[in-house]
Amino acid sequence: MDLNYTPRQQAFRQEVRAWLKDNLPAQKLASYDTREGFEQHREWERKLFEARLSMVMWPEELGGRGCDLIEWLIFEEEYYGADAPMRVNQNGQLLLGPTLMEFGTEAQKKRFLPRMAASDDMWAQAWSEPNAGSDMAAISSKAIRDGDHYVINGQKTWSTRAIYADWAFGLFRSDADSKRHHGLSFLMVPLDAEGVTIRPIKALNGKDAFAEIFFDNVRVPVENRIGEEGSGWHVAMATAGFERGLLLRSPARFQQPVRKLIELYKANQATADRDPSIREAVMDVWAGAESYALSAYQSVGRLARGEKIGAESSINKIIWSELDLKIHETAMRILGARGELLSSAAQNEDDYGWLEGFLFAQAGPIYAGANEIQRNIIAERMLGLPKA
Amino acid sequence: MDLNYTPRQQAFRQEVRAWLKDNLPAQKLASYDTREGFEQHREWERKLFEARLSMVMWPEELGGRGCDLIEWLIFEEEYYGADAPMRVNQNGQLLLGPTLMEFGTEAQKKRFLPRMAASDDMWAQAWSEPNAGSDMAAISSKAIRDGDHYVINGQKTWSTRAIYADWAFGLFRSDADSKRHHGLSFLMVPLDAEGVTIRPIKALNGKDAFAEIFFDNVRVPVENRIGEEGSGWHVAMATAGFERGLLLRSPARFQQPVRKLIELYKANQATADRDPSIREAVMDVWAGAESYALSAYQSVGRLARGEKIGAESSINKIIWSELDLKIHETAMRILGARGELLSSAAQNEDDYGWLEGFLFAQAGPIYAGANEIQRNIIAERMLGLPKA
Amino acid sequence: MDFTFTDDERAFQEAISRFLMTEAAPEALREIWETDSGRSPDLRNKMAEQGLTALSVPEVAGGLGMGDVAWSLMTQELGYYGIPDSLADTAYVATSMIAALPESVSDRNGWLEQIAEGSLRIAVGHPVNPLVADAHMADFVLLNHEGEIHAVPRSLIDVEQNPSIDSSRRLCRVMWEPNSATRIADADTGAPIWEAALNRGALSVAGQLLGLAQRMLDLSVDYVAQRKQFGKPIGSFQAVKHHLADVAGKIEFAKPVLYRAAYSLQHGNPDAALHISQAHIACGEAAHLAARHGIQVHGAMGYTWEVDLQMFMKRTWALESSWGDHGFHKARISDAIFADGAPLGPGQTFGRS
Amino acid sequence: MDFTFTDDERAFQEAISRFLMTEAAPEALREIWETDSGRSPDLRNKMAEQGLTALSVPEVAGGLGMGDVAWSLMTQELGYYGIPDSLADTAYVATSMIAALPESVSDRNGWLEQIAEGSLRIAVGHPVNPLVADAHMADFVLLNHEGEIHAVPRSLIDVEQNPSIDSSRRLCRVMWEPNSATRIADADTGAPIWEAALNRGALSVAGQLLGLAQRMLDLSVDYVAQRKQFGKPIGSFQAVKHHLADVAGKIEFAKPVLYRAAYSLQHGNPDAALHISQAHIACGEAAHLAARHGIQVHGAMGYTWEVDLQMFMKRTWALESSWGDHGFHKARISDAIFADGAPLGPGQTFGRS
Repeated sequence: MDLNYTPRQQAFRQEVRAWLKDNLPAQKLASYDTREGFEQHREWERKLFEARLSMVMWPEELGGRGCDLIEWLIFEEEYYGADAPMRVNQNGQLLLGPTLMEFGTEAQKKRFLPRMAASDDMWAQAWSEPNAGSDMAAISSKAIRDGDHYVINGQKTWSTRAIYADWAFGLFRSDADSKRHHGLSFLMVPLDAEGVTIRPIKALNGKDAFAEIFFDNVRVPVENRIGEEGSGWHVAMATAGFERGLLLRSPARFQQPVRKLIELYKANQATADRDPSIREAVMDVWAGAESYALSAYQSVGRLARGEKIGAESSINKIIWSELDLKIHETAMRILGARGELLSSAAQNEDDYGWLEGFLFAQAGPIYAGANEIQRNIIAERMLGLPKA
Repeated sequence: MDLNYTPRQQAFRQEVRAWLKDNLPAQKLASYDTREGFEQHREWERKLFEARLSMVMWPEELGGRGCDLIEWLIFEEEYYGADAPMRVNQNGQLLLGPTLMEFGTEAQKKRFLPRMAASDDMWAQAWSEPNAGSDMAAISSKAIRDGDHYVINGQKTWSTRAIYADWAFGLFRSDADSKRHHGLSFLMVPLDAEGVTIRPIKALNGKDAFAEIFFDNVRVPVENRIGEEGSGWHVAMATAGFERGLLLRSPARFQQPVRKLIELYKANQATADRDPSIREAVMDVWAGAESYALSAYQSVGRLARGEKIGAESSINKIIWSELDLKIHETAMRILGARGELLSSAAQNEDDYGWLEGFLFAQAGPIYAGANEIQRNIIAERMLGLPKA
Repeated sequence: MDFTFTDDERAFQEAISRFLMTEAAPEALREIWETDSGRSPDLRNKMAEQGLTALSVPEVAGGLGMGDVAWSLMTQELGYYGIPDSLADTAYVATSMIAALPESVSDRNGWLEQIAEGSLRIAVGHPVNPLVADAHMADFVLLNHEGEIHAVPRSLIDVEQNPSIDSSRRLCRVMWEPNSATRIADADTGAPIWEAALNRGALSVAGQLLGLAQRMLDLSVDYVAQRKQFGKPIGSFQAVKHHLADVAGKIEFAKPVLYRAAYSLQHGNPDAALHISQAHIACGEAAHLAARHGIQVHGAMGYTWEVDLQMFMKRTWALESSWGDHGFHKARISDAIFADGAPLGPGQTFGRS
Repeated sequence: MDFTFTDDERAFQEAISRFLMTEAAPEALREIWETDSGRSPDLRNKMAEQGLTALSVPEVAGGLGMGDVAWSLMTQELGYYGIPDSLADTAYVATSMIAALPESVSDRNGWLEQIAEGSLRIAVGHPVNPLVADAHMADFVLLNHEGEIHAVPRSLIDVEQNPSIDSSRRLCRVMWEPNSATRIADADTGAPIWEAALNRGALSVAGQLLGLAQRMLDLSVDYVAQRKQFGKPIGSFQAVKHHLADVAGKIEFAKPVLYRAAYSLQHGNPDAALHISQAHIACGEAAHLAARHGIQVHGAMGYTWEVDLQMFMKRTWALESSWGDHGFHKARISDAIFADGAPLGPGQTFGRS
């Protein structure tokens, strides 16, 4: 055990910190759930890419720096510590990227990954269907082989920012008669293809954060398939479930709001302390964010030793989603009567966006596998309890 | 709505208060889970009976005063408010008593109820079996008719204080081929009968609080059966489930420890406030005990109006058991390092018995229908959600 | 001692509920909330016809002369159907303030009659609330200047609207100049009136939060009974059952707390402030849990604008800190229960015995 | 940056675990705990043979010279197998205190050698604990007199035993007269040593609590897998699964907190006190939940003396407030994180960057 950063790691931290200091947007970008904000974020991603900071873990030839996970954690710490913009293309970069790295052909990697790192292509995921939410294996959208193409028919939903995106990826049933996990194929679909209709879904915050995607005889060339035909489930699940979960929610993403929460608490301590649960909660989320960070460093070390990490990713999912909720609930309690005001309200005194974060935190325990499902997984796979 | 007590109710309160003031035991009785304490409590029950205060709601001819539920609540408030002894015979008086009132023959009532009120007979319940806990309908102990007797064979367990008791009552399978809720009969069994063996079960606190009862060809006359043969399940369940639940855990039983907890908190506030969750918890259990009391008065009023109260009894069970746990957990937190000391320890500073109460509170969410079962009942019977 | 409602009280509540079910359906509310004013004169008139605006008006002034206990049932209906602030603030809080004014206030009786017939909208600017709800279209606003009560006509105030996450809210910063013409009570007369207004506002919000909790529970029960995953209704999964059972428990045990608080206020119980703050917290916790577990069992659907749950969640999050936030009410509870000689322990539930 | 243990460290932990599994089985512990002393010289000797008593003794004195990080694994095993206080207090806390004494203390090296060979029992009377664990059979007790450290032989103290709910505990009130012969360090020398002893004691308890949590989880998993109700193992019910999944989550996330705290103490991190208090709370919460959910899923069986769960629950309830109760540790956390310039936010996890 050695908890000191190497000189190389320290130098990398300083470089990232300096670059962000010089390049951060002067003012806060608009929400990336709006067309305007989406493009602003794309610009920012290009800037990151040019500094080879958009995907630091990717190999140099794909636009990255070949960083290890420790360096990635350092990057995230500096990135979120500087309140840098949210990552608009992470569904592509963090969900699809690793899958392409592991299962993609050389041609596919060259074709898609650099443009993904540069956000020349923006990606939306197309997993869920109206009747396949927590029960992902219930997917019914079909992609039937027709020569060197697949013909896609069906509907996907909850596709984040799909109305602005260029491409979508997901699982489709390539064997019409197959059931559950079998007969699925992993396909990449250009969203400007003929037969694709995208209908926005208005989220809690009133923005078009999601979309439904309808496929009507959409023809997709076979080379857009990742992995073997019918092996889609394996391809989708195989790629480092744990690592992917961690990438999507790095500890810095929670340590920063906790810092802000402590500032908020100290600035309002006299009124906040009338409700003792507030101080208790502030202390508790501080501890929660710290242990989440410590757990991440520990896991990264175990991965570096070649250990496999399994059901712990379900624990991670529960921890960060409930932590995020508690951080924002506590902030709302401190804000009290002014907490309900939108950022557009003149009397709004919340310059950090606690309300937006509070709304977004409501989704945490639901998406990426509802926490009830995660608890089942922990009990059955980690503790070995019998299935119902 | 009229939240004033009538003059009669006020007078009753004053009478009970005065009687307790004059008659309370000089020092705390020994634990009724010991032979010595059990007999001390029997003496106390006799004294209550002589003042017609042991079963105030029972009709005068059975040794009571014919009080209504409001007067009973008043009695309980004065009783627990005076830190009077625990009621050693309540399994008979509160569980069996109402059943006899509703389903017993006149002969059975005359024979059993006055002696029960006087605690001349001490009663133990014999419901659970090794394989019939939460799943009560899995009862397998048999009581096979043989002329004017039943011959009982089988085993009961978790029978509270049975090693000291005179009688037990419970459900037995009188139809050997029956299944689940059918073919059960409700019988009363003298524990000195031939073929009865009682083996104590040592509880968490090291005392023989429970017992297993083994029946080896125990002959019980038919007149010891309550209700029809085979109707035992109906008899056991029918009697005012809600009222019975309330009788066993009157609000005063929690309002008194909350008062003591607030005293404990105030006496140790400087150290207690280092942990903000303590003050929060003290306020929360105050509110919890108050709402439990308010809910009881409301329910009693609804019963008086002839309304039926159903699944709310499951909510009550959850509320009081979790409230009791939180009250005692909070006290233990305040006591800190001295909390672990037994009352026999010279350095023990807890004169209220928080530790004993903390241990006992652990059982609350488990017995009388585990809280998980209660939540199922609320969801299925009150909210109408589908069975699994 | 009888802690129940009469059949008449229940019947009136049910009549109001049936009326609002048809007149204030979610689709209708969404339309109303999207208008500039966010209010519907038509709906307001219909509510007046139902007697809702006359509830607290003394009978001599053509009202029903009902008190806080009756309102503890009404406010639950207002919450359940998401009726905006203006009605309760006018017909309950402001009306009680005006009724408490000395007869010498010339407009007093006229105002009460207009309230009863539903032709008056009054907003209340109590210092506990940083902004004034529905001042934008009030006929006049009751405002506090160094403890005095001022009745200031809309024409004499400037209003800055501050949008809330709750689309039903119209929160205004009110700019005005106090003068003797607008003053209807001096500070001595005003003090108890402002205190009572605070308690009524808090009680009103508590009742609405409890109604919101019940609405979110009902919506959730309906959803989980029909939504299927893994081949069965998700309402058959134990985790979902327990989420909703816990909400039902919170609601059941908040109700009597609300009713005692209302009774204490109506009958001048010295512990009324304690009981009201307890009700505000208890009802707020029930609604907060109903929102959290409601969206959880709705899954992604609960996160959408389209599904009605969001309307009631957002109103819950807004009202939780209205007419006193948790800190305000917990401070009042602390002051009471940690005081020497506090009414603690068995037998104190309905007054010090 | 490598936040993992070496294979050697893990191997040693596993060896100790296998050893205790056979030597400290619950039946054996029950017998030992029922004796007057509550201790088994035989078991103590075997643990010494395993090197447990030599762990913290410097190599020059015949020890293994291991530090807090190694102990963070050992204490989990001591907790898992319910090993009484005497071992960790002697071999970890007291040993580190003695090793920190100036060479000028004549007995220092002799004591260290005796500890290493397992022939010495030392109890520590730190002011944070109202009573001294295992003073009744200690060869001597390290006691605090106005900051001085005194090494007081058993013969010079009177002991009043105070029974605990945890049958493994032997808590003593120690009565003694300080004198120059027993003083081994003055207040200036003693201050940092007492401070370090407090942190080691808290860390030792944290590790044991985490081990206790794991033991209670394992016992519960075994029980629910075999116990049947309604025709199937209760471990197949979602509510039971979620109870135990939550315990597993608490344990997983308390581990790295414990390890960082140990590393910080061993390497003189200025935030060590904060990290140790965080570990004490985190491990305590994991154990507390494991006890609560453990007894819940055990049902009535968990409430009995016969089932082993009770041994570990009671030790949990005892240790939770040992070497600083929640209030003590939360106060240290507050002081640190609410201070100006506190090490907050990303990048501070392993020292101020």
